[in-house]
Amino acid sequence: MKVRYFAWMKRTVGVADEEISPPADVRTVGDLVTWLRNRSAGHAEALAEGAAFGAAVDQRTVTFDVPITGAREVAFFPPFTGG
Amino acid sequence: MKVRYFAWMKRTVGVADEEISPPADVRTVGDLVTWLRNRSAGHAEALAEGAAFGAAVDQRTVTFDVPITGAREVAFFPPFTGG
Amino acid sequence: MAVRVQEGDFDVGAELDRLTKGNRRIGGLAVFVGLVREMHVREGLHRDRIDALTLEHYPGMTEKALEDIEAEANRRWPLEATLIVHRYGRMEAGDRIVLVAVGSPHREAAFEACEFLVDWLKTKAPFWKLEETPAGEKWVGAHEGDDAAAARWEKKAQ
Amino acid sequence: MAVRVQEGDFDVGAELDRLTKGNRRIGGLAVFVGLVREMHVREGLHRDRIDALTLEHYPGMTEKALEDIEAEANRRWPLEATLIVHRYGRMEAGDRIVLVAVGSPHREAAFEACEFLVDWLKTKAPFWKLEETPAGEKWVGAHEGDDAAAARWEKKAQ
Repeated sequence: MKVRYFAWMKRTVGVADEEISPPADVRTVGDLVTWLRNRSAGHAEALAEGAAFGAAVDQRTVTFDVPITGAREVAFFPPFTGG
Repeated sequence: MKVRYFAWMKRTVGVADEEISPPADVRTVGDLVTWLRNRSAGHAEALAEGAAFGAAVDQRTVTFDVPITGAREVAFFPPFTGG
Repeated sequence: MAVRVQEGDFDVGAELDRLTKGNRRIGGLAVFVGLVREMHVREGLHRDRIDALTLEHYPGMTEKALEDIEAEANRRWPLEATLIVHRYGRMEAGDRIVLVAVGSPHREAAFEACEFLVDWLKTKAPFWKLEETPAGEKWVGAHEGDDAAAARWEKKAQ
Repeated sequence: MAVRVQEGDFDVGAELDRLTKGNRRIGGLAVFVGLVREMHVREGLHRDRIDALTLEHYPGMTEKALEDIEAEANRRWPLEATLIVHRYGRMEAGDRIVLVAVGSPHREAAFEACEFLVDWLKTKAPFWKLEETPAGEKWVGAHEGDDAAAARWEKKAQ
């Protein structure tokens, strides 16, 4: 599974994307956030509890209770500021 | 004083504009309407009581109680349908 | 601020470029282009298609009325640029009739002022539409919806 | 219906001509052009002028998000033509960022749908603004007003 980071989260994590293989008990986006925090200090900071960020599974915005089973790509990003 | 007619009122009156010299007791736009009705059957029809038309004095929209004293140009027209 | 009444067509891209050029304070540009729409009207047993219309106006008064409307928009909203171009004469379905453009630092003001200008010019500028139907010419009656749309802004003025 | 995400500038006049060409049912075309606005921000003792920004986006998801938003507008209003062109990459003050255009038989629908599209794309399309200030780069925080503007339309959906 590919994880992608955008805007300041990308700078904080230190990579734009990475291939990961989380264990089977990482079922939802929220589970994945918790699991990713242990990968590095940058991950822990970018994905900190209380930080305002959103997620997409296979390029559709989702809430954190959505399962990631079978997903090819999960993305994390700060609130959108386009337009 | 010049009087101008627009849209279907112009066709009904039969002229686009005309020079007039109303008597001194024709003081307001409303007085002028009443006075103009006697000029021809076309005038009477175009300016009939109850017909929906507006007026301008010197190219500004006015209500019928506005005086015409000193006016160079009075215009009558149906409701606007531009845009 | 600019107002133009002309018989010929206008170039939307060129007009907007000219309007915003060199002004770096405009964040949002709201634009309206009014077009001649092909219409079908039922007149007794006939169903007529309207393919063209002629816009009559009151030269002199038209410019004054549009300038008044534009000035009013600039009083109500913090605008950086406003433009009204209105055509008169004969136009066919698909042709452009009117261009209204409003630039402001903020998009909300641009949208509101643009809608205000369109609503007001329909009820306060001396234009009259004469439609060509297969059965002959027909003057367009005032549209009640236009009066209602314009009236919205009267209330806000109080 | 069309959505485009591109690095280069767009030609507003040409885009609008292409959008409405041959469609004689469009009476009103409502357009929004978003521009990079020169801004002044106070950061501690400094007053910085922002002259340029870089728009990052999420290729693939951006197009999907814009198509979803466009489809929603077409469900809510009777529209004849819709177009969203959004740029990414580096832009300077005065540059165009986004074009939203909506054609409808009636101007009210065109205006409403255009405003809806602009509000929604600001909060639902994956773009992030990085501003260049003399003191360095700075990610733009989400604007509360944008959430409020987008929320208007959520209520209307019920």
